[in-house]
Amino acid sequence: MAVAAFTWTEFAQQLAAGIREGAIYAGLALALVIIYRSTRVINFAQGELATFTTFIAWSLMNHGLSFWSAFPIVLAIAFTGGVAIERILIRPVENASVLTIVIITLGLALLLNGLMSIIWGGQNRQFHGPFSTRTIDVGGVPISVQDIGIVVTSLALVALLALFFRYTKLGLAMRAAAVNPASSRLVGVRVSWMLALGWGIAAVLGAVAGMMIAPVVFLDPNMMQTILLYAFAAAVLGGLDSPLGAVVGGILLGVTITLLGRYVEFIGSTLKLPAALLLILVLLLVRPGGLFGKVAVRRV
Amino acid sequence: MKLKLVLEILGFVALAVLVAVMPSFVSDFHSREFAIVGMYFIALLGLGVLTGYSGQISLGHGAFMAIGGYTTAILSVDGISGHPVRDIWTIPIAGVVAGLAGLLVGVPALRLSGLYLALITFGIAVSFPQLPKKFGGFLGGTSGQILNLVKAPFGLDLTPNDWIYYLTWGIALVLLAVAWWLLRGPTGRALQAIRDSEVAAASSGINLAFYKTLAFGISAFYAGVAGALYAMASAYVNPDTFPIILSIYLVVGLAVGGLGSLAGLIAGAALIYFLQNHADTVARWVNHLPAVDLNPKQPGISSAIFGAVLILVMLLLPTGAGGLLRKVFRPLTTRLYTRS
Amino acid sequence: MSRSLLELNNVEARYGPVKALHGVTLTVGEGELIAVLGANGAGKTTTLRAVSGTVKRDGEVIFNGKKLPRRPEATARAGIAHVPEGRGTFTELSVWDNLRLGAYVRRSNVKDDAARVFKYFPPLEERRQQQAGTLSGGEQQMLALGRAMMARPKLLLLDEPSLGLAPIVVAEIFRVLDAMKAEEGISVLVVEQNATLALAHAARAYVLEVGRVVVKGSSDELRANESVRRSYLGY
Amino acid sequence: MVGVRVLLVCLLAAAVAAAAAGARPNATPGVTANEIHLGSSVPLSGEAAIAGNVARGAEAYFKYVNARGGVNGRRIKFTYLDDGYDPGRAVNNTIRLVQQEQVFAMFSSLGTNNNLAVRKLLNDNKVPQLFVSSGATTFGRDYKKYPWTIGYIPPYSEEGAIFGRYIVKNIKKPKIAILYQDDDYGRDLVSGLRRGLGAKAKSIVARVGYDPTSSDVQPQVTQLKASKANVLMVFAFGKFSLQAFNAVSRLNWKPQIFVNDVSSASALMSIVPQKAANGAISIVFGKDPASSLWKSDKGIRLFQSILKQHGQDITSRDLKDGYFTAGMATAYTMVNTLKKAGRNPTRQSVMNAATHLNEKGNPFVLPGIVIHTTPKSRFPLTQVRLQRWQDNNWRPFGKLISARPR
Repeated sequence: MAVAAFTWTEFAQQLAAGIREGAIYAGLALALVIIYRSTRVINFAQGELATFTTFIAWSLMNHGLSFWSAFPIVLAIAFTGGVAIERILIRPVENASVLTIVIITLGLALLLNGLMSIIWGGQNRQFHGPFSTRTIDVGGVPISVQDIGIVVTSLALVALLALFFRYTKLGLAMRAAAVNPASSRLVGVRVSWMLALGWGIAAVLGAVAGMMIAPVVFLDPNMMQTILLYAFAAAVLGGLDSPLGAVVGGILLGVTITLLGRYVEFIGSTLKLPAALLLILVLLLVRPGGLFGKVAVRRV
Repeated sequence: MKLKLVLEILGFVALAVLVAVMPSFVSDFHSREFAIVGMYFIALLGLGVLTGYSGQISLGHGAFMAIGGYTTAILSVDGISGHPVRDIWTIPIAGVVAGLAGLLVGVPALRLSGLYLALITFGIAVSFPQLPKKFGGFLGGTSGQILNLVKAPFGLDLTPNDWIYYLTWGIALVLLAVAWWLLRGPTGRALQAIRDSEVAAASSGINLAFYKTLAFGISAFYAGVAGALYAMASAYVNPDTFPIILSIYLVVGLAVGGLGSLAGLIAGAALIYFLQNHADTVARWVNHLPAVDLNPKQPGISSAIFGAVLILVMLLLPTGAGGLLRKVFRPLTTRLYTRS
Repeated sequence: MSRSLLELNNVEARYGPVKALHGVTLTVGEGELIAVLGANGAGKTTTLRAVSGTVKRDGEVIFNGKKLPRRPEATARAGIAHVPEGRGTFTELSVWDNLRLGAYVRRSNVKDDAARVFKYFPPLEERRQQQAGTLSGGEQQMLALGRAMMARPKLLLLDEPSLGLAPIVVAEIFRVLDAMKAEEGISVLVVEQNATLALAHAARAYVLEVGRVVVKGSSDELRANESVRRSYLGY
Repeated sequence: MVGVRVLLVCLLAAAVAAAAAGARPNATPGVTANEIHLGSSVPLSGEAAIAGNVARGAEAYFKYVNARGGVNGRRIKFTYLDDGYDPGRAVNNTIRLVQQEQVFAMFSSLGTNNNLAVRKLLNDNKVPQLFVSSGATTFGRDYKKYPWTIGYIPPYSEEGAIFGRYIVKNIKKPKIAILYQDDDYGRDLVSGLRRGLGAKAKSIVARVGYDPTSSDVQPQVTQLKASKANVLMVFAFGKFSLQAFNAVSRLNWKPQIFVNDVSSASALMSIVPQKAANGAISIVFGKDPASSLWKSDKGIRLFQSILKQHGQDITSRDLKDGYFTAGMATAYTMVNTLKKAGRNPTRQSVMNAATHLNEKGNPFVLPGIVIHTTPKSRFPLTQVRLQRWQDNNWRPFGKLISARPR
């Protein structure tokens, strides 16, 4: 079958699509990393949490609110929800095995998915995001304002988070609680609240990612499921405990698989996931802690 | 320790007797349901060896089941150079093929630890269903392969459901005995030493690479056998027969069954089957509560119930059914040991 | 003896089923440096942990006239800084972040407090941005003390400050301890293996054996005590 | 290992004893003096949960019929189970329905693969597999091998062919780009299109598949746009077709779009960027409850009143959900089939009725459509019209066209 030949315009557009795709992975991967750093747990409910909060935004906007007036409300709800989940579901099993906590997050994912179907139905919904759907001309290549907005938002979020962790007392306490809970208690940090705070921030990050991507892929209860898989991959790629790694990993992954899927005919759309896996596996064999992660030194 | 051994053997015999007489007390269809529980039990035994005893978490065992299932499908439909293989003989082959795949995965797994390994194996579970789509000519594509319906061989007068039941549980009991025998011997001690501390295990002369890879291989063999049986019982395989969520359900079954407890895994297997196929029944139970009126047919209700049950089970029994069993029986056994 | 700042009345502590303290009673007065001596496993470290609430304890701990709650965060907020065994530095974080964490419970200008710490430990200032894990053992001990000072505590709990350090470094650390006590009025409860050193700086000391106080008294009295001399001072 | 061998012998002995006990009844299963039991397996959870509304629509219609005296004095009992779109569970459900619930026939189970998975099983046991919810051609075509199976909706390949013939007739110098779901469903549509184009099949300039595990089809649409095509075929499913319209708009592309029936519900079309959607062409055979076109139509009014009265947990959004209407249309045909199957229906007689249908005036499909089958032509619904999307509405145009495979 004749497949369109290579053109630079298309390449630029594919690249833009890849970066935008990657920015979304990055957003969710960042949320995963925040929770992993503090609790050493992978949160399987991260995607459904993001979708759930996006549905709340949709409902608010359906009741006449503008995006920007709904936005802070949704973030507040997401934050409270994240903290509440940690307090109610994770806290009681804090000392149980990682497996137990992972299963609870899985249960939460199923529960939220079911609730979304019950409350909002399985239909696809249109979600009016903050960005115009116009395209602008960037050096002869039409690029959508939405795509640019998504990438800029993601990067801004990362920068904001970095500033928070670097320069605020709370951010410092969260980092301390993650790396050394025992000593943190001795200097007066309420460690278990820091973990809850981590869940809250992760939920906020997820909510933002959800509200950014929903205008592109349309909103339904399963919106984030595939994206979550890629976010896992992005987080592993970057190193599970590195926020910077999550972002770099996300964008790298988005670009790589978009370009591989387009230009390597054998991979196409079907083998994108396996190709991503293989890439990561190879990387992990070389660097067992991911691109930016710390490797616990084990001499065996 | 003699007493513990006697208790375990008695438990095994009781289980075997229960398995043998069960079909006389339940309907033909229920035999099939118990058979499928048995298949999950076999896969969980394998996962138990890996996670419970060597400490490596795998979120990809659905893929090994799929390899077993596809092996059985290909051998019993296309056969070897045009000669279809009778379905029951494909079972050990399916186990071996899956086991080899497990060894293959076990090698890179040596370099990965904890959640990295979990996520990479999850990646395998996610990726595997894509392969039949890509290599449709050999593996049947999305429309999959249709197998022959199971029938009792050797002129046995059994319904297909009873036959698959006895076949599954016969194999399950043998594999349970094998796992038990393996784990109480030097292999089990080596694996547990590795789980508890790799450094300590290595310094006491245990070959880490050998035992960890071996655990992956054994574990995948079990999953492959389970997948082969599942393919036979479904008489159909396609990429959705072994969905991504299956791998997750298996880990759920393991956690519910309790790490490091082989018998508790039956409870885990039953839960996997029950919640997948009988969420409507659970909804009816829940409706007995005041002010609750769930319609099990409403989309979403079954997922919500499944999720809620999982959370509750893990909150109430963070160590799983096996942990509960141990908690209940420890006072008893401790007393017995101290007296003897 | 001055007004007592810390009182332990018949304190017991346990790790799971194992009891580590069998009713320890001791007091630390305001501005005092008190030493706890004893062999390995005598319960010295556990005594400090019982105060800061990092181990399960029974019995009464009075701090500054009030009952002390058994939560490490609350102890820190009440004005007790615990430098635990192994120093408890945040090895992944920078020196500066370690100091900021020290001041976590206070609403104060971190810079002024830090300047005070740098006055006592000049090497830390040069290494502000360095990751704490890359410091030498002596510098890490300084950082641990500096971090504790950042909280402007009333009481400092210090676990084996001399462990693994060269004698010259140890001497320096005790010199700073004396200075801090004099200039800031901090009380110190220090656990030490090196009894000679500890007694040289402490006003009073307690000797623990298997979770009980067996001897107590002023440093001079203890130096004179026959059994203490034989067991802990080695002459 | 001696113990194991002894154990196996014991097991087998017990097995033989157990098997001797059961015997099977002779009367037609699932039919009693006052009841006919039908079963179905549909997704009510997971990705495809929304499609399970087909069964809920059918259920409401059966209840409506029961309230009016049922079929020949028997009420229809309809049991449908959730398979999460997993064929393994569809097999479990089907066996449970046939063996445990003793249903008379399977009715309108959803999904190509899920029906393929149980076709052999049902045919071997001579259980009718009626009006499957799938447009795969095989369910109507392969009746010689599977006499107990019959489809319902127009085959996907014929839909593709209709588009192809339309393009040949109406579009000068077409350069066709195809976005298709990379599975049998998408490939059926593509092969039909090529057949319909005939000699003009050369005018296909690009064809890109997407995998249903994709998160967004923008890369594929970008690639198609680069082919400089002026016609875009969207052979997608659900959200992917929405994303395709979205991507077309974002890329400032203006091809003539054709979108397949499954992705063309008004509820979907009205939420995509209209600058891309306007002028899109599709086919239609069922009435779309979300379209203002049928707002005062008798059939849709009946649909809504039945759903409100007899449906369970129905929300306002369900009243505009085309899956419910589709389920009701199929249930309408099912009831007619049962009526034709005689006073005391047997599995044979119901199969006979299903292959001799000549049903006019199904209120839930387009006016004029005749549901017609013969033993050698097992495609019940094979008349469609073309429709064009304009001003937020589908406008059917032209006459009814045959979608019957030749």
